[in-house]
Amino acid sequence: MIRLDCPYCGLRDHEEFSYIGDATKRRPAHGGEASAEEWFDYVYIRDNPRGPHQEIWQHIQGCRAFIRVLRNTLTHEVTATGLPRDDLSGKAGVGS
Amino acid sequence: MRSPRSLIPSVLLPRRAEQPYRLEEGGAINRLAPLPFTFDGTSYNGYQGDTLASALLANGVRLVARSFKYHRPRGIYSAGPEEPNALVELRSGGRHEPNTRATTIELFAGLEAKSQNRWPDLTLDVMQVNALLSPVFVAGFYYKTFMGLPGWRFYEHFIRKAAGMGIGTTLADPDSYDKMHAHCDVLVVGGGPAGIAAALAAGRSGARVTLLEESDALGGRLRSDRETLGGAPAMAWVRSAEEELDSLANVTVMTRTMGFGYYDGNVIAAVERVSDHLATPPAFAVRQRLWHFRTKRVVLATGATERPLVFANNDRPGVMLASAARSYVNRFAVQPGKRAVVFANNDDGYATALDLSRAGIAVHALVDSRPGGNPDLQVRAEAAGIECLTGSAVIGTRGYLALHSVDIAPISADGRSVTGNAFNLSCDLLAVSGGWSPNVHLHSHSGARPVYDPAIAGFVPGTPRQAERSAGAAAGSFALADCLRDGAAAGAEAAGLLGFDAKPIEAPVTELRGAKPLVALWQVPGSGKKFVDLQDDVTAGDVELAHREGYISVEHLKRYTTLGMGTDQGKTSNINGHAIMAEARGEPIEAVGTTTFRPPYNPVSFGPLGGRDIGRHFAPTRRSAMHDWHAENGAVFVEAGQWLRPQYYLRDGEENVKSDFDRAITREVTGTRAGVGMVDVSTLGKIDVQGKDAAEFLNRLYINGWKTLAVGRARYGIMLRDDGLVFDDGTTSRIGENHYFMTTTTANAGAVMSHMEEYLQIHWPELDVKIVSVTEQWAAMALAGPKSREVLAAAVEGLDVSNEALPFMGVRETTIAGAFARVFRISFSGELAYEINVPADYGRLVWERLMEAGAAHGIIPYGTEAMAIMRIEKGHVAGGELDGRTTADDLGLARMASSRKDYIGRHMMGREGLTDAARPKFVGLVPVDGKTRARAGSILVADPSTPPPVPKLGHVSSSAYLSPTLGHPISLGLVEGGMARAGETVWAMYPLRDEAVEVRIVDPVFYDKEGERLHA
Amino acid sequence: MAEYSALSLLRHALTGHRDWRRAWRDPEPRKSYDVIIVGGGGHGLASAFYLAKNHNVGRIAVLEKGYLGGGNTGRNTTIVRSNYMLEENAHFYEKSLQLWEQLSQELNFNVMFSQRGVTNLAHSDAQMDAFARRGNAMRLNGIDAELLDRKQVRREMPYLDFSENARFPIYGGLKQPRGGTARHDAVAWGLARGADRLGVDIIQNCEVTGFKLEGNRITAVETSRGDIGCGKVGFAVAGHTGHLAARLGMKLPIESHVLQAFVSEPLKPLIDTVVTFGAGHFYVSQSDKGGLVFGGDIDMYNSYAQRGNTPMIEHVFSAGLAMIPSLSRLRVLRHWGGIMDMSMDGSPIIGKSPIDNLYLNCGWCYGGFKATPGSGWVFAYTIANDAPHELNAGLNLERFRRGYLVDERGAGPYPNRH
Amino acid sequence: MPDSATPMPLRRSALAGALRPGDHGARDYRGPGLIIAERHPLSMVQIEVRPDGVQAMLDAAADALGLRPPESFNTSVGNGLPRILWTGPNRWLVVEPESRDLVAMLRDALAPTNAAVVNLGHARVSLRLSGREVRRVLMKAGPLDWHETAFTPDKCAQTALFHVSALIDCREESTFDVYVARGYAVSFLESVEQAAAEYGYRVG
Ligand SMILES: Cc1cc2nc3c(=O)[nH]c(=O)nc-3n(C[C@H](O)[C@H](O)[C@H](O)COP(=O)(O)OP(=O)(O)OC[C@H]3O[C@@H](n4cnc5c(N)ncnc54)[C@H](O)[C@@H]3O)c2cc1C
Ligand SMILES: NC(=O)c1ccc[n+]([C@@H]2O[C@H](COP(=O)([O-])OP(=O)(O)OC[C@H]3O[C@@H](n4cnc5c(N)ncnc54)[C@H](O)[C@@H]3O)[C@@H](O)[C@H]2O)c1
Ligand SMILES: Cc1cc2nc3c(=O)[nH]c(=O)nc-3n(C[C@H](O)[C@H](O)[C@H](O)COP(=O)(O)O)c2cc1C
Ligand SMILES: [Zn+2]
Repeated sequence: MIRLDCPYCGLRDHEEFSYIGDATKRRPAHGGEASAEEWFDYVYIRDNPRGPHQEIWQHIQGCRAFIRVLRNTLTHEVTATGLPRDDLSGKAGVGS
Repeated sequence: MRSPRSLIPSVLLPRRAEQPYRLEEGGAINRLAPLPFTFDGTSYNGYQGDTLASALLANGVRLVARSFKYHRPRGIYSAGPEEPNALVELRSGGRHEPNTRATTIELFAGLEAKSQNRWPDLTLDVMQVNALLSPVFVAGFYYKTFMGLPGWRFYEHFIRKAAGMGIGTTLADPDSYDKMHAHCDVLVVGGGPAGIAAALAAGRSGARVTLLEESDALGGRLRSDRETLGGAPAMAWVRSAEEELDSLANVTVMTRTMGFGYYDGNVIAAVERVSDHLATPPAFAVRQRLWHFRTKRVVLATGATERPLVFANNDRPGVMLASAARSYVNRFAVQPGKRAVVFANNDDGYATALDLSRAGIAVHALVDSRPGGNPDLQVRAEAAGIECLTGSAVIGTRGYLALHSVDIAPISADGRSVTGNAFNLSCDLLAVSGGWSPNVHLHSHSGARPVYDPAIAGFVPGTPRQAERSAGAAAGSFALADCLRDGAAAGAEAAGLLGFDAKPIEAPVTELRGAKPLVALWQVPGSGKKFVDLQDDVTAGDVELAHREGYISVEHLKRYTTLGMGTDQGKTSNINGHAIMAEARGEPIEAVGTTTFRPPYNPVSFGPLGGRDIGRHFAPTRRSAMHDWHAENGAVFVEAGQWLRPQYYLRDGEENVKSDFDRAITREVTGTRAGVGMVDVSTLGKIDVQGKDAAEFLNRLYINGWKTLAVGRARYGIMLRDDGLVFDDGTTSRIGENHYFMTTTTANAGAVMSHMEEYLQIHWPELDVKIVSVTEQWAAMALAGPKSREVLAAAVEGLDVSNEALPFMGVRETTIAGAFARVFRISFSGELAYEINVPADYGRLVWERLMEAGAAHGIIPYGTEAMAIMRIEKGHVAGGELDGRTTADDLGLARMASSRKDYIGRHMMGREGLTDAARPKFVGLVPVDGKTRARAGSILVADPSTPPPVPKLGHVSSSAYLSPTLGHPISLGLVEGGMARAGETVWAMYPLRDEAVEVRIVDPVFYDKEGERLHA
Repeated sequence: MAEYSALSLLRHALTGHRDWRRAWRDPEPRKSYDVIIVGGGGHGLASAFYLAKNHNVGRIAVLEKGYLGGGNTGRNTTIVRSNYMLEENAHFYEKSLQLWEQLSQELNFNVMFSQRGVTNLAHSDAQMDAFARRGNAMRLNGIDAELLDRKQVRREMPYLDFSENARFPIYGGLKQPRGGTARHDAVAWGLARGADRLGVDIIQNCEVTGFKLEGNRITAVETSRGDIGCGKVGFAVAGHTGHLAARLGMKLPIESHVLQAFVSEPLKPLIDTVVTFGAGHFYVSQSDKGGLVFGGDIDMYNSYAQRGNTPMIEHVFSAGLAMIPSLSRLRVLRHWGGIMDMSMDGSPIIGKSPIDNLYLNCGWCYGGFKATPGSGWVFAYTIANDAPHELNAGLNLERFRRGYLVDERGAGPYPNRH
Repeated sequence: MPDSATPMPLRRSALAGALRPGDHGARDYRGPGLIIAERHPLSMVQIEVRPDGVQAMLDAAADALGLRPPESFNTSVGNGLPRILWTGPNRWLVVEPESRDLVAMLRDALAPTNAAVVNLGHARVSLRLSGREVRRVLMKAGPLDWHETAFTPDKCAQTALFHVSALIDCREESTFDVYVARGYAVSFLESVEQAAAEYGYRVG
């Protein structure tokens, strides 16, 4: 069971969360004139790294907040959690 | 508690009371509680404290199984979960359990066990012929043959019959299971000396400690070895330690609980065998329980497993592990034989020989493969009259159904060759020890990799990957004193790391023995079948064959020969097999490596993993506020996700059979269209949306515009995903200045809520919008039909429901039966209709009030079937059309899209693939013959006679076997060209039923195209 | 090399099987190859086999970082079927199924392809309609399919839960009689032996770590055993495609997720077909060794670990017991995981890449074992002709940008929902 | 909603007919291990504000309710008249036995703070679980640390109990108020009863 530290609810099973995915993807601004290529990149393209990965989870069974998690995709070790806009890069732990 | 005897059917009452191999005294058994049991139909007696294995041995039963492939006679080989041979079918009927290890079954009165994988019985098992064919049935032989006619399916039939072991029942299990979630600071796995010491050290510091022990009691090897601690028998120390642990409120000791898997987040899963030691679980008790331990630190004190020596015919009944032989004499007071030979490459042999002779077993020889053996211990053995043969080995055994003698010869120092003449020594017990392998299973589960330690010729824990440390034999330290010290240190360290002040405990002094290291002996010279994996009949020869054929990686070796793939997962065999491969490759074992241990540590029943989430409770059930009314009024319910919804209502005298429910559905449609009907729509998703930017938010969510919607008005909307495909639809009403009430489809209620939360929390946090799901707050009912206004008028309190006052798409608040009600004049059925929302606790009250008010107009409740037919008649899209693959344009809804704003999906919906003219588009379909239904799921094609592959024009997405309104079947579908082909005919193909229906493409709105009824 | 047959088996028995030769050679990598296939799973080996067999390409190497078949090929629940609805998938998977039907003979290696039938259970009218649409499309494509009603399902699988107690009653099912299972390891070994006999160099313990580029061409692959020159390169690395492509600065519409599988203790024949639950995630068949082999859904989070976690494990067992209550006292023997290459529409990507001489074979999700021979067959064609075969033309990389998605489930661009 | 002046019709609980008063399951000389009681009818109102409006809202709420909503996450305050629970960032739930038009009252009181005030009074059922084995029953139900040193009075939390989203509020060492969505009420009660059967339970 991966254990995620919700900034509001504390350490909880990942089963309480729903996985949203890569947190580094920024949605092109609403009303902006982003190119088709930018939209394609946002919707379809993923770095899919083997190692530290910043990702978004929603605490769906808890406070319903979306949180950002830095997790190693190779070891499943979670080294940092924060709010969606926090930048967690650099907080990668031993596992990476 | 019922007395054991009262449980026993008279047929089981003991016929042969005496247990010829039971010692007069000693052992941790209760001689006052004899327990009758049967094996292969014969009745025996054992004692409380026995395992099935010890009880069988006490009764002189040595042949208990047949091997997997060659059906060789096999006996009891171990005294623990590592048992490769003695697998039996336990219990009967719905409680039948195949492949159960006799060595871990706690004996209970009336126990029934049968041998397996033999026919007709153990002694004359006809499949023994396989043994004759064994020269052909080598590893992987089946990959090289059975390829020709009549084909694999033919051969497979026989192979499968021969393979497998126990027989699985098809009867339902009468017992129940559940789950527990626990948290602790320190979890200690294993209740031997190391684990006990760890629990004491951590427990005394005040940390929350749990100690898990798989077997029925603490003690580990101490239950079986004649160790002393502080001058007294070691078990006395165990008992006092147990008392102290019980006295500590912060410590929990759980026996009969196996930690079977070490998962991420330092979570250990365990199974508690709550009632397996009883004939049946007591009332309200479960059979087994799954535990999740969320831990801060883990101490793995799981001990070590002794391994066999690999020599010719090392599998006969009577050959067993030395540690097992000691368990049987010391713990169970059973003689596993009368005349023994002990064969070891380490000091264990001496302790074993002494224990056996102390138990009155004639030890004919102690064979120590080490040149020179261990002189100190040899002195003691010889003092006890035991002849010690060092630098020698057992190179073969004799006997068939049971061992009757062994061949012994001197071997070279490197153990590779026989250096002198063999001689034969009679015996019925051969105790072997090839050294010990630490139980690194959970350590491996946690993601860590064990490393090879030549000192013990075994794999020991590597660098921990999680908050874990191994201790005692599990860490490769085998001397009792070391185990205690190591365990205590590990426990103290774990608590210390968590900020508890833990002091190391003083370990009691142990009896010191001049220990001498083992000398690895992986394969004993000599010819004959040398079994490495007893369960899967993998021999040293098979390992060498795998090497010859290039399956030289330990992983290929495993898969090609099935080494270590049996129910024991190679606990006794892996290391020997890998070492023999290493020798063949001429590489060191560390270079060859080992395979991965995966959960579970020992096999786990499915039951506890399912817990109570099975059968009716596989998923929770969701009911509307009017559920009971529906049930009382003949509703037949259907699952809609987790909801139960009325599908149709049967009347007295009607059965739930097609003819009757077709009548009911037609009745509900015509009743509604002609007069008035009411349907429960509480399951629709409902979301309360508030905030200064609410309108802006809706404008971004939906493809159509929302800025102009006035308070008191509702509007239909379509949502896309960012990829430009349709996500969901529904109506949203403006109920206040900055206050909206949104509805979603039943299926997408949860998804839409999360979708909106994601945009608000992540993409557009600047918007002042607050949303909350109010699906459960409101009971919702749709009142539909030309008479609906009269009914509503009669029910509402002081609200003008005239067309002027409450026009189509109008929203008003009122009370009905005194309850607050929100009335939406919207329609799914195509009739004049109102959706009425009331606080759920008033749902039934208001429903009944409306029914009462409608009685005069012959109001009829209708279910999902009638609702579906009416929406098809009206050409509304629903699940069949909103399948995640359609665009707004495919569904004829593109005109709704606003060109003057940005919205989710806008930027990708224009991609060529989504605007391709060839895309099927939404249409209505009617049978040309006016009577044959084109079923949902039919494929639309131009010419029914085209041979496959047939070009496809589209498909039928929804269909009504009969539109009571139009008097013929109708369907909705998507077809290439869409309405541009109106009037043309195509064929709806349903080859699964050999149906082909010619259908005409028509407007999807079959009913009241101008919407007069809606606006009436 | 010696043919495998009952006779040769008997002959070798007389000599104690001392004369069997290696199933495939263990060559040192050469300086360069015409085609290098990265990945020694079923797809990579099949690609090499068909390149040599159908397109007589000269020097071919398969580079495998670990042991052959140690990836998803060696971890999967071995279900083989071609019951797809969408054109792009249907014809491709049917071709693959046809190749399966002759694979043992073609390889002279028994891959134990057992056509025991595959049935997907339906638990609502809507699900029956969806299955009907798929089954009708299959039949119109000339692929076998049968729609079973509740009674027929009960006749074939009486052990399913037909009691009042079932939370989601069984309405019926869609059956493909020609579907079934195969022995996963044998597939890898048979293909390796077959390719080896055609001169393909199969090089294990050789990890590709980087690439040498000239312009838009790969001139050599860097490996743990040194650089190896290449004419063309094909990726068949499944879950590892993402980070391998990253070495070329290429990003893909793929996420790697862990999917778990389970095996029970060995039993005498109990379940003689393949059946999947429709109200939860569970599918089961019985291996020739007697173990029930079963699985469920992916764990939902990106992962390169070959281990899963308890939530999906528990779901699998409750779903399994909801479907077949009598499994309750059987025991699970082992469970493990594999790394799924989940694509953004749930269908594979097999064709050309933005790099001139690089070809992609990935995005197989939970369904690529059944594709093994077909994938190798079309991938070999694509590499040899530098153009896709019509069978894989629709499964190209460009479809995501252009909007020609192949989304069987309609789940959208969320890899963990396919 | 009509204000308290107009008499409200009788509310029908989602558990009407499902609660079987009396003792069930195993018998224990110490009496039933779990006591199950429904709390009904309740007023439940959710308050949500923008981050910038929190303090103003807390002040206004304190005035209106005579009780300041808790600022620390996953805690609850009050003797029940009313009880206020933190349920998420900038989000609270006010609960009291139904006696007045709480929604209207709060809407007026909080209007200046731009808070969203939503009536959830019928959206959830609330069970009071108490007794000797209540924490063991909760251990069967959900993944939180139910230990008396960890889940103490005036702590509240949200998680899934028996796979149903639930809000749990610890009132006393052996007393918990549990809230689940109304539609799941009966199914949830069945699960609680199954889990409690081995300890014996009383429906009061
Ligand atoms: C649990 C599970 C159940 C499944 N069930 C089914 C099923 O029932 N039916 C079905 O059809 N499909 C199923 N699948 C999917 C199927 O197993 C895969 O799609 C298929 O086996 C992929 O084969 P492959 O050859 O492409 O990949 P793999 O077999 O994974 O081979 C890829 C190989 O590439 C190697 N590699 C990776 N990186 C490098 C590198 N840098 N250098 C060299 N070598 C490298 C890997 O070591 C690996 O051996 C399942 C998968 C899993 C995990
Ligand atoms: N003579 C030798 O060479 C030799 C070798 C090894 C061990 N020993 C003796 O064995 C003892 C070792 O002490 P120890 O405490 O390290 O090991 P142990 O074998 O005494 O105790 C381990 C205990 O852990 C339990 N266990 C194992 N896996 C478990 C799991 N997953 N879940 C729950 N319980 C589990 C076992 O049932 C066992 O009771 C010492 O007395 C030592 O002298 C002697
Ligand atoms: C179809 C299939 C059947 C399997 N049957 C068994 C089995 O009978 N016994 C066993 O120990 N493992 C069995 N395994 C699992 C393997 O032992 C192993 O766990 C799997 O190949 C993954 O490799 P790994 O665990 O070494 O990572 C089976 C695997 C598959 C794919
Ligand atoms: Zn939270």
